Amino acid sequence: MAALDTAWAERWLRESARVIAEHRQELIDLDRAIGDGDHGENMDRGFAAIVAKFDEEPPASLAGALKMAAMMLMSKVGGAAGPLYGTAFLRASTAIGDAEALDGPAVARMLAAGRDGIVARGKAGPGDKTMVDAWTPAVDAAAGGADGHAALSAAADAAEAGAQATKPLVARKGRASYLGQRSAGHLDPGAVSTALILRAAVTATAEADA
Amino acid sequence: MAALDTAWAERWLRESARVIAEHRQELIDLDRAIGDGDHGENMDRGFAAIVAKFDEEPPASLAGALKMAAMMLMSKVGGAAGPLYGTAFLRASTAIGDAEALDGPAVARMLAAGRDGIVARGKAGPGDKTMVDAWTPAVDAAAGGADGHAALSAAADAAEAGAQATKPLVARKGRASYLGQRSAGHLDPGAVSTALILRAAVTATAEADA
Amino acid sequence: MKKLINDPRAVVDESVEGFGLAHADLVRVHPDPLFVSRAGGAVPGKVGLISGGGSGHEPLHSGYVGRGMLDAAVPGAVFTSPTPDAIIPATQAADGGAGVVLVVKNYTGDVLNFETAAEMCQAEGLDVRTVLVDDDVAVEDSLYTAGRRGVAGTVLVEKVAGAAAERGDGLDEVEAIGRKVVANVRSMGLALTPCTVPHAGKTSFDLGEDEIEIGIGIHGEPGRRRVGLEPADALTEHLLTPVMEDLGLAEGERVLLFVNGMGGTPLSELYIVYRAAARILADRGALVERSLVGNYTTSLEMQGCSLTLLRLDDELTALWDAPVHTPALRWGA
Amino acid sequence: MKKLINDPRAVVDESVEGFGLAHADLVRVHPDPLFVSRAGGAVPGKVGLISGGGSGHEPLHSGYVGRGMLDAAVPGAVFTSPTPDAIIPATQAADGGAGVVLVVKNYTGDVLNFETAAEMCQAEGLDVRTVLVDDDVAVEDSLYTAGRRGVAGTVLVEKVAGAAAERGDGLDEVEAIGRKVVANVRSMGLALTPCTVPHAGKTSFDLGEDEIEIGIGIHGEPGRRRVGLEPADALTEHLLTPVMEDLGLAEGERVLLFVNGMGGTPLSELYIVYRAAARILADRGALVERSLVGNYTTSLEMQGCSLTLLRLDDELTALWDAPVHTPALRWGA
Ligand SMILES: Nc1ncnc2c1ncn2[C@@H]1O[C@H](COP(=O)(O)OP(=O)(O)O)[C@@H](O)[C@H]1O
Ligand SMILES: Nc1ncnc2c1ncn2[C@@H]1O[C@H](COP(=O)(O)OP(=O)(O)O)[C@@H](O)[C@H]1O
Ligand SMILES: [Mg+2]
Ligand SMILES: [Mg+2]
Ligand SMILES: [Mg+2]
Ligand SMILES: [Mg+2]
Repeated sequence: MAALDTAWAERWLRESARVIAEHRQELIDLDRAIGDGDHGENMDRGFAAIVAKFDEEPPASLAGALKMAAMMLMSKVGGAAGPLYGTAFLRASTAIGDAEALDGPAVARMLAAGRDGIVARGKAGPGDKTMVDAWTPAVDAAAGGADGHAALSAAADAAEAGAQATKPLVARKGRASYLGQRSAGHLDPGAVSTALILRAAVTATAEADA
Repeated sequence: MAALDTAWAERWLRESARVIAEHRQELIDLDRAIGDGDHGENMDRGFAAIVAKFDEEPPASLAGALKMAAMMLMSKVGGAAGPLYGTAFLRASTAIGDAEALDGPAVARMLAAGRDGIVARGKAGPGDKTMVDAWTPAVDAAAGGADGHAALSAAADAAEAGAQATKPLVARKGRASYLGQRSAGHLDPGAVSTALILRAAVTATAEADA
Repeated sequence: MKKLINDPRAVVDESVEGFGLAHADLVRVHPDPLFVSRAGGAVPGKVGLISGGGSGHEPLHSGYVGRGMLDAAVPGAVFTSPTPDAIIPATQAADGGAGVVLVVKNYTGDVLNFETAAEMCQAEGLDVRTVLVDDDVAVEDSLYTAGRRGVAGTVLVEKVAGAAAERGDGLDEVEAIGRKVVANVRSMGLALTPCTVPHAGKTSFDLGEDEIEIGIGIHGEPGRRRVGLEPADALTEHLLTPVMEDLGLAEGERVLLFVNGMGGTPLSELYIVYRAAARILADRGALVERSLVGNYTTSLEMQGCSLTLLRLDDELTALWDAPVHTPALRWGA
Repeated sequence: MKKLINDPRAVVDESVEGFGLAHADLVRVHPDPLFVSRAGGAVPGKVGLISGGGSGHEPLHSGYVGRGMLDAAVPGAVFTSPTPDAIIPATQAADGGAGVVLVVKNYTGDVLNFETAAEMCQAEGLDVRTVLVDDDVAVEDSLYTAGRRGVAGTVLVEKVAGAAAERGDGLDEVEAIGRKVVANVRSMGLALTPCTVPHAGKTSFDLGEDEIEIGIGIHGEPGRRRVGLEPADALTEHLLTPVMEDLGLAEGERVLLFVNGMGGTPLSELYIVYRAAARILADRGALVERSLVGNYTTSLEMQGCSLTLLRLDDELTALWDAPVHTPALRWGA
């Protein structure tokens, strides 16, 4: 298991870009069902921009990597998800400060800061059928992690369960809320992309060339 | 066999209205294939107007019946067919003059006058894939008719054959000419409606209540 | 067939009625026989300008009734030329005592019906001239066809001749200006989808999911040939090359570039086509001095577009720029 | 998916480029980050007015840049809010020294991105106000939703606030006029067909041959309910009744009636809807004093329409009538 350092952060974001690209159509289809069908395209554009940025200028620090990601997400994704993920990564970056590597509690703090940023901007609560429903259980699960890897694993598992649990919910925030009862029976696309990104964080804990 | 008098003319035009209405969709489909799909609708509107006019004001003479028909066709059909059929019936009416009933030669003169009117207005020749290709053989066939009924029967048969013969032709007049070679392989809608109208003239020779 | 209509046979009457209600400051609708005239009536001493044709091409022609353009318009049934009984009163309503010019698109039906109406008006002592528009280069002009069709270039004829009439030109001059536009305007169109005439209830032709029809008219007639899906830049070239060639466009010449939507194509796509056309023209050394982009001569809900070029000189440019105040085209007023 | 496009990902860039070429006399296109401003730049001393949002609603918003309306517009990706890195320079370009009003349609994405941009502009010392448009009565406004959406009423907000800015009103006044329009405008829409976002390549929702979606937004979102095929008169009633009710329209009140096409519906059908709406309003004793009919706030090639009512008083009427000179709306100039 590699340390959760700058190289890990870069691997995390590159792996996120890969899985988002892989699931682009799935995210589009989920958003088509209860939104406007752009979530996969928007996220793919934003994460591709992060990769391009990293290729050009590799991140110098852990917090720096997340901040660069925040800026690219803010300026390239657009829609609701852009400012929300952008804020999450910005707050996460600030929470990390100048730490060179993350242990269990630091992972939990980072995720909590990200979630709090999303809630501050978007004002959604648990059960509103948004990405908050993946972030919140992830934050809770990470809190008990023995080390950084365990915290991330628990968070990713919880985010995936949280995303699946959005299915029966009636949306109360975002575009899906316009559908009223008709929004029930579909997964929330932002919760699904959150789960993908947190799973990527776990995958990235494997050594680069292992 | 009834005389080809005013009552016959009225029966002819009413019967034409009936068969045109019956074949409305077929004429639309033929015109859809090589034109703009309105021939059945236009002809149906025009002949329905003739019937409405006759219901309100029965024709007083043979020539008068055809002139009333000409006026209604001119003002209600529109498109290419309206002025062409309108002119045909107007010239036919003039050719009849004050005759009270038509014999063979009179039928031939009437049809020739109608055809000449169409050619004068539309400038199409035989083989251009227009209604002229039904009218011209009809006029030729009527010339040999022993009496009015025989002349009409021969004309209707010839018009039907003429209409069928338009199928392989490449249109050189009217909207179908825009298609060039692609107009071949379809019947000309105006030739088909001509055949229907001339057949109605034969049907109308049966006594009204026979 | 899904349409925002009531009775398929009442489509034209109801639509023109709504048009009259929405633009009561500009136009007057005469219901039976149906025609549209300027709200203020004929302008005394001014040459009258009218046009008409089958409906389904909105805003053509009724949308162009108003100051600086038409005095009256005669909408026929959908895709069907109007009849003389409507054209005649429209011509009379447009007559301010200086004669009337009829702008007629070259289709057998329109030609025959307007010809009949013109003869009858002449017989009543009204001086009537006809300007026949035949700008569609998709159709070969030869003795063996009905000649070229009139398509979107008609809007430019109506605008320029309307401006000439409005500034006080006489009957000969307005007719001559109309013919000058016709001599210098060429168009060609394509369809991505067919359209459905309300009373027919079926599409005007069948087109596969991966086929594009090139050289269509504006009545849902099939075109000259089909191609597969191609990018907008390539499709633009298919349209613009024959238009430029037929016009004999030389380097350094000035043109008006008109990208017309067929009714169902979003404006954003028309601008992509405009961009492609502007680049091709720049490569040729032509100067695009005026432009028009939008749904000005449509075929119901058809998706597709046409390209029109008008060769400009100072006179045509000035008449194009002159004020116009109609429901569908308005500037300087 | 058949569209007049090249690369699905280049649709917005190429379309806005073409738009800039076609209207070079009125607008300037800034390619990266993408925004559109008036050709002449900010007007010194005038309050700036800008708007923006996802693309696919053309002519909204770029088509309304020009004298008497917007100073700048920010087009995002198709149906996706633009980002602060484009909104910020657009806001700066619109600033003539008297502050800038942002017209924002109420969608989470637009609100968040414009909010971020506004904060950053404020931090740089630029006085920025936001007018949030939420005219869509199809969405229940409650604590439990994202609130009402902004739809076609946005055009009226931009026109009226733009006229106020142009006549020299201060920042507070322009903001107040914008809010006054918002308080008096309501809309509702329906779709006959869905639309296809170019990069998605699939229709935004599925709709049967005999189904109509009532209460749609302008992003191809599904609506609140489906009905079967109904005549235009009945469909108009489905839209207009909630609009009138929500507005609390009383007998004798004056309104502007706006029939907006979703992009793929022919103008002739919009006039049939206008006729039906005008009759219903007449029955209610409302006075239709101004009208607007056409494709002004679209959803790509969607077939359908929306109805908007704006309650008028003398002030709003005068600002509506004031000269406007933009690519998509023009009068008095
Ligand atoms: N107020 C909110 N708070 C948290 N998340 C939200 C909020 N509104 C929307 N979202 C998330 O954003 C996702 C949609 O993102 P996206 O499709 O990119 O934006 P848009 O809805 O503007 O098209 C939703 O699935 C949801 O998870
Ligand atoms: N120049 C012409 N001479 C004779 N008949 C013609 C001519 N042009 C067209 N037609 C006839 O008119 C028919 C089409 O009529 P219709 O569909 O009512 O008119 P339109 O073509 O204006 O839609 C054609 O099938 C053809 O028979
Ligand atoms: Mg979305
Ligand atoms: Mg026809
Ligand atoms: Mg026709
Ligand atoms: Mg979106």
